[in-house]
Amino acid sequence: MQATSDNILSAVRIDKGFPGTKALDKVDFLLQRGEVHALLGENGAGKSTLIKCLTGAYRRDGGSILLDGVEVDPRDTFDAQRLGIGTVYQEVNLLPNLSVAENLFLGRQPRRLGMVDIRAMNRKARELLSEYELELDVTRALGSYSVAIQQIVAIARAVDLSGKVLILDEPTASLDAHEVAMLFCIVRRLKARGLGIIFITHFLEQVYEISDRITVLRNGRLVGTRNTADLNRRDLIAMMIGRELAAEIHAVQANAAEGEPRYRFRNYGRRGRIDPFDLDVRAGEVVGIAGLLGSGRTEMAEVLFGAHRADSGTAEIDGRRVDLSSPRAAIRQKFGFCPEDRKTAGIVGDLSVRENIVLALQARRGWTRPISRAEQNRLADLYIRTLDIRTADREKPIKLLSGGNQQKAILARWLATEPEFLILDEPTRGIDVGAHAEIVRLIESLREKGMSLIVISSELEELIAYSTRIIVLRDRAHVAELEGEHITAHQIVEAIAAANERRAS
Amino acid sequence: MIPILRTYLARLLPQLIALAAILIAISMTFPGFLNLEIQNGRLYGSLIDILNRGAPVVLLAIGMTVVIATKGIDLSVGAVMAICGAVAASFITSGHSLFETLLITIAVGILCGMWNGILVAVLDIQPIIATLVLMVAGRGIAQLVTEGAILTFNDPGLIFIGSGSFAGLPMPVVVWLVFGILVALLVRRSALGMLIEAIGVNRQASTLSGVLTPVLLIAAYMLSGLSAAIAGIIAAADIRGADANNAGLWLELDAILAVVVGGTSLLGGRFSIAASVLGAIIIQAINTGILLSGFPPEFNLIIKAAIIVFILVLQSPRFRAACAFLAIPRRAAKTTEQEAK
Amino acid sequence: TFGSASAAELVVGFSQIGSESGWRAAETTLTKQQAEQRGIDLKFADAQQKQENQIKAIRSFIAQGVNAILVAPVVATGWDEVLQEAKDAEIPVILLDRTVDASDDLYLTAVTSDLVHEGNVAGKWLADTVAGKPCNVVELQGTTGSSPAIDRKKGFEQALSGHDNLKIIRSQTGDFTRTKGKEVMESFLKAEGGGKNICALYAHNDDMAVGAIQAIKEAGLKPGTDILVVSIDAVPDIFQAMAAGEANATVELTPNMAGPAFDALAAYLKDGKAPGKWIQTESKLYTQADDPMKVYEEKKGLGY
Amino acid sequence: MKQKYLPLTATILIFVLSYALCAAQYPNILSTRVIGNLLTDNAFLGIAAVGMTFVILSGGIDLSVGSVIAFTGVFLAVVLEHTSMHPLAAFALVLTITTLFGALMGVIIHYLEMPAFIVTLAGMFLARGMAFVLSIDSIPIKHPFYATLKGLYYKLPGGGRITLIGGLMLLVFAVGILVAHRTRFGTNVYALGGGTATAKLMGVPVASTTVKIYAFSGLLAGLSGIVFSLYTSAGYSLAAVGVELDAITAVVIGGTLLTGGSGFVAGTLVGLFIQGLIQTYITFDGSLSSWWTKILIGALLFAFILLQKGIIHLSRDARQRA
Ligand SMILES: Nc1ncnc2c1ncn2[C@@H]1O[C@H](COP(=O)(O)OP(=O)(O)OP(=O)(O)O)[C@@H](O)[C@H]1O
Ligand SMILES: Nc1ncnc2c1ncn2[C@@H]1O[C@H](COP(=O)(O)OP(=O)(O)OP(=O)(O)O)[C@@H](O)[C@H]1O
Ligand SMILES: [Mg+2]
Ligand SMILES: [Mg+2]
Repeated sequence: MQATSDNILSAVRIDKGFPGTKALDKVDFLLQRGEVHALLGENGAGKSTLIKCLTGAYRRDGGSILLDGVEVDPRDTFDAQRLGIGTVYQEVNLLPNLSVAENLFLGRQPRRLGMVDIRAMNRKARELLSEYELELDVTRALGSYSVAIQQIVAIARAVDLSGKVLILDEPTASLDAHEVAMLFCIVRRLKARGLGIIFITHFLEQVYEISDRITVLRNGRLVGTRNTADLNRRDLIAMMIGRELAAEIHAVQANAAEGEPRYRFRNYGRRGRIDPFDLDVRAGEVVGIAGLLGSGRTEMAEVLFGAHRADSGTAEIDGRRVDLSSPRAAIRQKFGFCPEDRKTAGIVGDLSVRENIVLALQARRGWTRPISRAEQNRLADLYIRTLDIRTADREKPIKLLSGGNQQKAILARWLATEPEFLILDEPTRGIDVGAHAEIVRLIESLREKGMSLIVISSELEELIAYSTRIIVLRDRAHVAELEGEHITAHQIVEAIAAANERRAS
Repeated sequence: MIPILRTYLARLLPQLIALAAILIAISMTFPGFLNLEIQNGRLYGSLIDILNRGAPVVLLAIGMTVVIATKGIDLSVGAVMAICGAVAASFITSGHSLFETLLITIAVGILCGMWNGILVAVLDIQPIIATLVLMVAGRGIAQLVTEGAILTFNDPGLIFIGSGSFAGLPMPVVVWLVFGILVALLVRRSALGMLIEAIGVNRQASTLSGVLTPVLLIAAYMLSGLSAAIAGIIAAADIRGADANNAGLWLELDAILAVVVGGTSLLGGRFSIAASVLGAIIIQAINTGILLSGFPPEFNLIIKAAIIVFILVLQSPRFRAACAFLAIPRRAAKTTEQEAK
Repeated sequence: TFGSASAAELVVGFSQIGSESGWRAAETTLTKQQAEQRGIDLKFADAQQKQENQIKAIRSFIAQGVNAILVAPVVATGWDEVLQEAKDAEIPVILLDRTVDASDDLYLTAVTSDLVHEGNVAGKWLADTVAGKPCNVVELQGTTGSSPAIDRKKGFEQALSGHDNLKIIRSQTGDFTRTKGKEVMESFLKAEGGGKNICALYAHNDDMAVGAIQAIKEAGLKPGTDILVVSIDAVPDIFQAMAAGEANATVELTPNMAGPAFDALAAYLKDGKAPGKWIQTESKLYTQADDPMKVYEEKKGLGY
Repeated sequence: MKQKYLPLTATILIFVLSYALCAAQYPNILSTRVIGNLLTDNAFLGIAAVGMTFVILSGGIDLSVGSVIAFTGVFLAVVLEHTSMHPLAAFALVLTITTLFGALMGVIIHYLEMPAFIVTLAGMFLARGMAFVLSIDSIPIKHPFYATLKGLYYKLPGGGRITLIGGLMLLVFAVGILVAHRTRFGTNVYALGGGTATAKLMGVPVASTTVKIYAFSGLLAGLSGIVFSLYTSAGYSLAAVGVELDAITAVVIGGTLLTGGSGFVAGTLVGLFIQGLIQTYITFDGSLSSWWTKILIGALLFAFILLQKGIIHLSRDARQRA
């Protein structure tokens, strides 16, 4: 290990237990001045828990924390902020009802004569966000912006708060390449200023791009700390999952599906959400949806599923007109939908993993035909096993699971209904490399079984890997459709840019 | 079966302890309290009084539990009680048969619940305010039916529901026992319970999973209306008259209190009918205890407040966590889990 | 000031407490009837048991420019200011069924019964009836803090003082309702050896007495014989109970307060003759000897 | 116009419209007397409603206000009758008590993690119980200082008055608006309403904010009690029953969400006026029986909520189309 004098933050033998889980077991973690330190591990390895212990959001059971060589004990996150530790917690943790500016300056609003100087606050907020190339109405409620924007605001806030240490827990999960690049630019600047930065992510490319050192956790235990330069990807994955991964995403080009389209949407859309579009999907086909942030991908998925009723156009399955005006109607047509925002639209927090998995199936069967407890247990166990959901047992409230495992449980909820048309909005967000590969494999096997899928993802590599066709969105409208050998990252980026130019001219 | 029974008992333990503590406290100040005797073929004694007098709040609490589980609240139950009592009295006095009267009354109660449910589920009005409308107007409707007077009746059948007895138990007790068991079976043997909990925890996610949220919400309020109707019939039958002015007055607060004492969160989600029934019995035990104690009535409210605070403190997650620290480790684990909730 | 009202027509505002009991409903009905008989345009305002609503109502009567105001005050205190405003606007105010703690030049007159006196009459009857035998009395009070509860208790206790054979052994509030009357009586019976220690029940109103009578019957005792029952108000249902021998006596509080009030008002408006400051209504005692069924028939239609 | 001002605007619009309708039927409603009365008669309710707005904005509820008002009145009456304390000193004393009472409820709510609904329900029982214990009689307050205070008013042309308490209410609203929108505390209140867990992660001092909110509500309930005692010159333990529901109604009609985090103190003022208007209209009409009064109040309440929903819905649609 390095000389302690260089350590800006050191955590020694941190312990944290939850009922049924030992989330952290005597974990040491040393962060140096002016380094970007990646904290890696599978879903549920204890990364977020370690962060929360460091910042006082959880009381740790044991161990000590030194900041600048002085022992500190932040009692709450406010304390941590005062000590100069700025944090972006996993999942956007900002207040949707407050304005963007208030979120940025909560607890440290500029004041004049004892009163909050709103004008100054808004001005400063605009200045702060302009560094992130974000031109927003900062007086609007944060909740009215997309997850991505909220994520950037959260980052801006944390960066602004961090005098010594910046902690980013999966900040890039909902960002696209451009935003990530921007974030990294800022991170490098902070690093040059001598801050210590902890960076948690499941994107290994990003780890190699930005980090200096890597610490890996597994099952709540420290596996080791390495210099990034000395650790190759293969070994890193082995450290994380404790075995060799057979293959990461295999960039095998999926074959375009044959046959007549099963699902046919004509002039389908909803005013103010997504412009009318035409869409055909065949059985055994994965249609990927690409686009920049806010291009309307989520809206398109919601309209397809009936979460927002379409106000124009028709939908046909096998040549038969169908009604998709509500989620229930869509589910009746064997649709399934994993929403992007799992915290508010996905998980039912207080209910157990088992109940979350059987929820959609039960809803479809109706309340009079309850699924027997034995059957529920069987389904839950099946999916906990096949999707490798890490949970102490199936009765654990789902909100206590780590983020990635929650995502898998939602996926299980829909698989349990045996859908024929599955819409996945960012299914791999926040999922570790191992699970990521599994999900990609799963998507492929579902396709091979003849299911039709719509997959939205900001990760082009991944999208390219499993899509038989890709639709590019821009400003709530379809602007391009790529098929076969045209599916390349380059082509997608081109398509978006071309649309841009068209718009500009 | 046995583990299920054990989890059930574990869920009800705090309520059972609180109830036992109160009963012991009362019997210390009033020695004859625990006596039970058979008189005129029915059990007679203060304990039976508690079960009997608790009937309206128990019934209301049963419906209220389901509404609260959906993250709602129903302030109108007291007024609905008054309406239903008035309807029952006016139908029976105008010569309808007992069966018709009960049918109509229950239909009216369910209708009131449906109104609330539609306001909440379809018009998307906040439950407190949606049900406040009926709370205010409902008592007026009840008075309109009775014209402000106490509408008395002499139908022996209807009176039997209020003061008759069956198998040695007063009828009101029989009614709430049966109703409580039916509702508990209904929600737990079907998928209703889980779907309602899902709605209460996360309505959006439930809707997206295909749960028929509006219908279930309306059904929950209808159940609450039904409970209120039965409670209204019992309250009227008890005094052989419909007192539109006072029947069920402020009882909604007692019902909500019962649900909370029963450990169901006002934020919706997990619920237990049995625990709410116990909660209602606890509240009635407090009331009866105060009456038996012989304190001047000025002190009623203070005593009640003090006992309630005491029970709630005992139940509060923090306090239990602190206690569990001293207790066996396994229990400790349970409580911290609840703390995390 | 109202276009539609003829010049001769009197507009009178009436601020009623609410409709918390059958007696109150009867008072409202009678007031409306009396106004109609006299061709008075009665503006009725229900205060839902709240003094602030009564004050608001009086204020808006003043704003409307009525010719006179009737108030049945919910509580004795707190009327000076609003009565002063009425006086400034030269609108005569008549108090019904309760007086207020305000200087008496602020209102024209008060038509009330004497609440303390009512309790006294009930107490006297009981003292006379038991005639020196030892007797344990249980008391069902009205709503804690309400003035009838306070005064009827006071009057009753006054009548009992000096009679050492009479003792109030339990006293609880029954909130003026049948349900609570029954519930509290049940607990009294349990607490006093199944009712064997109780010789008489005094209830602050008839409704509680009716509830208590049921409780006594359900406990296997005979109300009216095993336990004497005396109460106040004289609502129709208590006469039925008296006819059946289940209640013994009641003190009448007449709901017709408006009749005398309108008479006094008419006289005052006609030739400016101010009536006395207090028009006391009779507190008549009814017992089983007064042909209760006949009284019941008379009272039945009055909207109790 | 901003999305967040929509409920407020809708409420104001409804109020103006219905005032115009009432005035068309009863021109006297336009008199300064009625307007002055609207202020004076609702002063105590308005002050309590400001506190309630803060509590509700933070996602809580305070059911104890009505009882605290009654307690304050009785306390003042008893103190002024039995001691020679100056009313101002008594005011200070009682405000301290009610503030501490509120703070205590806040402490229980936060530290014992109990729902506000229940804690304040117990507080409601307790405060009224204390009032009963102090005195069950209604006690007049005859102190000359009260007469002085009541003599302070500004006479409007046409016989109406802006009384001291009416003015005080407007002042409290002004302070409330400033605190809610112009202080860090105010933003913290909104933050709690947005989600306690998140607010905590963002470094909001949840404990002290919660305690302060309930203390503030207690303080204003006490102030409201003082106003009520000035209004009636008496203390009475049965006074102000159900005021908490009226206050909650004013807050919600004013466009604040009961779930917390969204709404305006100014909206509460309009909500209060709407309630006052309903009552004034009913007394002006004067032909309704007790029961029809209740039914009409319920129906009008419903109509207002519906109208508000309608306006918000329509303008949202219009925006989306635009
Ligand atoms: N409040 C809690 N109560 C009980 N268990 C918890 C709680 N929070 C986390 N856990 C458990 O602790 C373990 C570590 O979770 P943590 O959130 O730290 O994982 P993570 O490494 O951040 O995973 P991910 O990559 O999915 O975000 C998991 O098994 C999780 O289920
Ligand atoms: N840069 C931006 N500035 C202003 N508003 C934006 C911006 N980006 C997105 N939005 C808004 O956010 C809303 C959400 O868009 P939506 O969620 O459909 O996007 P998406 O393509 O699914 O992107 P993602 O899911 O990656 O956030 C859009 O309606 C848009 O108005
Ligand atoms: Mg995590
Ligand atoms: Mg999206």
